[in-house]
Amino acid sequence: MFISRGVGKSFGSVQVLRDVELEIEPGEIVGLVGPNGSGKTTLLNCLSGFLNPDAGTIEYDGTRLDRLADWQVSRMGIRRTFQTASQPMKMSVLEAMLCGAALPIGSAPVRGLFRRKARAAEQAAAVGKALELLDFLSLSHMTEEPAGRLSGGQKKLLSLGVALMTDPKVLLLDEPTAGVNPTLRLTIADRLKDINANGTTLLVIEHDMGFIGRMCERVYVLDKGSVIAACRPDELKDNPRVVEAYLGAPRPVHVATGVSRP
Amino acid sequence: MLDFALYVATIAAVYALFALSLNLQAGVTGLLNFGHVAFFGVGAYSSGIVALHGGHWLLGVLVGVVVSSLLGAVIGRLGRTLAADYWAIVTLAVAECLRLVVVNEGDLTGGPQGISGIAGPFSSVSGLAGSLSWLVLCVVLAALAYLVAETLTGMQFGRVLRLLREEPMLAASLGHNITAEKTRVLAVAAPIAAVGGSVYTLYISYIGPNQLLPIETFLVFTMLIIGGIGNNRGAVFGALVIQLIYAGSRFLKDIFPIPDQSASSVRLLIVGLVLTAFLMTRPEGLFAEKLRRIDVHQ
Amino acid sequence: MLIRRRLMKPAAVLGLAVVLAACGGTAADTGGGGGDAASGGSDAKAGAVNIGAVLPLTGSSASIGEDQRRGIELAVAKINEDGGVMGKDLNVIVEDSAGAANSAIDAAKKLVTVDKVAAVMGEYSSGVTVPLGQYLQQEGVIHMNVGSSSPEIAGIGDKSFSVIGLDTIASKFASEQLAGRGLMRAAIMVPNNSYGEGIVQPFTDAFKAAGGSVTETVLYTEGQTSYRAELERIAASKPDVVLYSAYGQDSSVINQQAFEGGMQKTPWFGIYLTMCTVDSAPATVQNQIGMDVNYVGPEGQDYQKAYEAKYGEGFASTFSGYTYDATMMLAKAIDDAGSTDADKIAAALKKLGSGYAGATGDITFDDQNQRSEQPYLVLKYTDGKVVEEG
Amino acid sequence: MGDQNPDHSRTEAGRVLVPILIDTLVRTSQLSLVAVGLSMTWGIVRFANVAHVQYAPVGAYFALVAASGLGLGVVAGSLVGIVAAGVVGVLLHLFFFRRLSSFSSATALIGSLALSIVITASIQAIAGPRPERLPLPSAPGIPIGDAFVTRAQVYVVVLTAVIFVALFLVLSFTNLGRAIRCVAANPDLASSSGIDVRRISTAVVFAAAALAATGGVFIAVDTSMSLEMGSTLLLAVFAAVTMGGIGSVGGSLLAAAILALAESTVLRIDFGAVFGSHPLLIPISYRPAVGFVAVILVMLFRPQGLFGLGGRRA
Repeated sequence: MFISRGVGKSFGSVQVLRDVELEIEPGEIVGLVGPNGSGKTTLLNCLSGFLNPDAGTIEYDGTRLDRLADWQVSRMGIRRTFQTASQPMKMSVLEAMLCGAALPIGSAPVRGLFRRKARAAEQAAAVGKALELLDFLSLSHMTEEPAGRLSGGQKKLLSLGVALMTDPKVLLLDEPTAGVNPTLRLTIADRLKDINANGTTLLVIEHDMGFIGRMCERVYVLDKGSVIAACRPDELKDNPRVVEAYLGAPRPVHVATGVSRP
Repeated sequence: MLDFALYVATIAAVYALFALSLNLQAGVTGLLNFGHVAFFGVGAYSSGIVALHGGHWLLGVLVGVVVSSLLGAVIGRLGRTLAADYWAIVTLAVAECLRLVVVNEGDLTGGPQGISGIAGPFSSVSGLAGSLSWLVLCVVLAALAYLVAETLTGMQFGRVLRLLREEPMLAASLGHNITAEKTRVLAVAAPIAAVGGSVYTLYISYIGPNQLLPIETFLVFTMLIIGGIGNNRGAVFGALVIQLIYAGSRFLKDIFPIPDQSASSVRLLIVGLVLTAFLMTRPEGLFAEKLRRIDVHQ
Repeated sequence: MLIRRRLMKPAAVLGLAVVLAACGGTAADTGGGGGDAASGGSDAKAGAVNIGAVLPLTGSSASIGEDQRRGIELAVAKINEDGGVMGKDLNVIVEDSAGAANSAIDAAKKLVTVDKVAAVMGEYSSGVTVPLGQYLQQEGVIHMNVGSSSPEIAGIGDKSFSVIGLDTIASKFASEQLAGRGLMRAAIMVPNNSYGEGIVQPFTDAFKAAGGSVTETVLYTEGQTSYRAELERIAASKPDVVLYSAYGQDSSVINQQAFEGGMQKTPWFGIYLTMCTVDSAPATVQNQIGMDVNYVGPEGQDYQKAYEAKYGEGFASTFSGYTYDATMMLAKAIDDAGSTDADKIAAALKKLGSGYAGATGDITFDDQNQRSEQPYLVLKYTDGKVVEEG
Repeated sequence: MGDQNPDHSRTEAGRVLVPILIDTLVRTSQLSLVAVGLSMTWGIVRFANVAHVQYAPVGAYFALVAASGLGLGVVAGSLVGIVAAGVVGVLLHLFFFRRLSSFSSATALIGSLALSIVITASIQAIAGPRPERLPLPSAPGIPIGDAFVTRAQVYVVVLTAVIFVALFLVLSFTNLGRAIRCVAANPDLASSSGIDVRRISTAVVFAAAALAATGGVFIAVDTSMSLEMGSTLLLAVFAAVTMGGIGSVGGSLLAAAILALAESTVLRIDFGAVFGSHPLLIPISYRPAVGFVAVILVMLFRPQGLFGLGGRRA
């Protein structure tokens, strides 16, 4: 249960979010849409602890998140991806995957140095899981490539895989398919459905309304920092505020085409 | 000549400790610690002060390890709010403050005179046997430090450090506490340099405040850059190469007819030019950082 | 091809370093440097007698180091003109310490183990001289202290000699001078290094014993662009006299700012007045008094003439005289001993060191091989020149 | 100390304040000129260019050569020296720093350090290790109360003020200034908006080196010049730049003033008087620590520097 109440955020004199109310039930796939600059990424940053809101509260399962640091939120099982999925240049895909795992012995410098065997066992388990996930994401052939050299779409897949290493309860995805070729986009959508089927709650920022319509049960629409609609995807085209918000926006076409299922 | 070669090799091994320690911070984690000299200063002065009061040399090494680790943690903590280049200047300021305390609190540190006549483990062994014992000790320590650094870099701890060097946001999103990791790597890397400082002090049986000048930090950075930053093997070779260049350049005036009054500035000039030329042509160093393979069939 | 190129560059750098290091080997095999300017311009003969020197030729004390080197250069020229040592040429290999103990030891290691020198002179700063001397003592090589005056040097060991009077002597002389002039309230201004530190305590003790009092002690950090705060503190203590010692950039800045601040109305007493004033604008140090090494004896005057003839200027500092004397004494001792064996040289030096007529006055060693007495001159700076007072 | 009559305490205050003011102004003018150039070029080369402080001795020694060697006199000689240092700056930028800045910041920094060594060693090889003075007559200072100020110091402070006003006007009100600020803030963006980044960068680099050289000449005018001039400035200048916020001209100036004020004030505070005991002053040998403690404090409470624009990368 993910709840935000009255969340507001300003940068200097610019109010980016105002009074955002949001509720996500466990197991849902929720879309977050809105024109460019409407505050979607800022909201996601607030939900994931990368920004602390100026006003309002964010709760997850009864725990306040709005004053926690990014890493604390992540350790609660709420993981996010980024709009630009940068990956390290000097790490292989497999190593990057391991970064997402929790390896308590390997992470402790002194303990890890002395308990070689326990460390190796722990890592072997994680490697097994990483290979499975890479297979699931169709990245098996890239295991030894430098993660930073992958194509944009592959990086998006990889960042999904990295986030999945700890079986998160909630995934906050910032445009998981932007800039990805159509074939790969379908793969990503399918994988996200599978992930959700395994019990992970998803919040997805997307521009592609087709994607939203196919994936989400509910969608929130942000405009100028406020939630202007919360409804089923197919209700969007009938909502005058949404249509108005998108008029003159770069891609109003998506509203029209997006609602109908392909 | 053999003696001199042994000496150069011993010093190179000691500098390898400094370089490995800095590599964990600057190379692996991307923390430009301009105050690195403070760590080996702590080790050196711990050994010096303990020796001054008649303590066993091992005690001095131990004190240095503990104090430097604490200092490292404190400096790492400072990195919580600071961007990289600002943090670098703060570390420099901390190291300089430490040096000024060393210069001015003569009752404790010997002041500008430093502490001399420090007895080390092989003080009673003279001649070639003594030189060899020192070389073996320092090489063993350097090898040990290399193993530790290599293990730390390869395991999850180091992997996270490398990730937060390259993609700090990604690291945070995966639940890694950047401040804590920075603090930990400094607390772990500092003792390696402190041991180096202790051994160096015991070896040349002297420590003075001039060994804590910022230029010493830059010398170690130079070793890393030449060797290949981010690569532990590079750190070791960088230490060796720089030591060879500095020591070797002393022979320039013996071969070439350089007038005596300009020999030293010419030597410095050549050292500077060699470094510059090297950096311009091979910026990634002798050994570039490589991808780490993970054995999947274990 | 790519792989080869990748390997070539590190190999090339390593190779360069090894070549640099290995060149030392060839130089040592052929018996030391050819064409060394310190060998007096003449090519060193095979089997020349090598001695070494470790001086601060770069870094913040470089101007002193250069002057020390000049003393050696003059001495070597004179010795080789007069027939050399044991029938061979004397060759002094000068290494740079950069003013730091660790590179001084680097340098000394090279001199001792590669060049196999019979003795090493050095350094300027006590913080460097002490570890240098200890290393040489441990290696059984003669050490000649040519520039440091910290009392700690006396304890280095039986292979270590000082041709410069330690601070205890200089300070005692200074305190007598001040007390004798009725200047009973003195402020001290010296650099915050081992040299300065070596002056403060002995002087304060001696001056108190003579009935004087120290109003303020300022240990200044070298290399600053302004010393006004330091000078103000001195002025605020209202001394009868300012006892100071400074060199190079620092001396020039301190004197200028004291002059600008009207502080030169109070008498200034310079320890090694020549060194304190040489880099300063003449007007700023007019009428300063001070003490300096005695160059008045016949040896001293000859040396002064030789120096002026060679470098076209007066003494840049006091310190060239000490390296000159040290080189002359070492050459004579080696000649007397007829050997480069350290014990024999030490014995010869001890014998030589009883009233040896040096350029810096008569040199006599005490039982710790330290120069026990040193005749000082009392000088006054007048119209761009240092002249003997009274 | 004890109770003092008002008149006495006024002169007492004057006795302390006037020298503090003079000291601060002179030191500020020397530090800020070097610091501003470093701050301006930081955005262009994108690394901490350690060699920047070496333009100070380069400028001063060129000025000496021109003034004494070529007999141009101090004023013309200084101008020649400053321009020459600017040219050296541009050449180094074209041949070294531009390439260095494409490396990682650590590599670039070490590269600039190596060049710094080359510069110092070159000056020593040519000019020798002794400190030098510009051919200026020494004159006693003009008394102001108990303090003294020299004509050279007055010139230095006034000229610095003029330079800063001119710099401010150029940066704020001319197209060139706007282009410079644009390039310094974000060269890529500047290039895409039609600014000739190369030309502007070269101009900025020349100006920065010339400013640092001016600082060096001013130090030489006030006191004297030496090989170590650059290295002794290094830490203070870097402290000023970081304190002011990298890239901020006004910030560097203000931070330099704060550092100068701290250095000259703290040592004159009589902590004994504060606690009503014997005079108790901080030992003067701790003077260099004042600036560092100031930097650490500023960084603790204002991590982006006084005028920084939030979190910055190396």
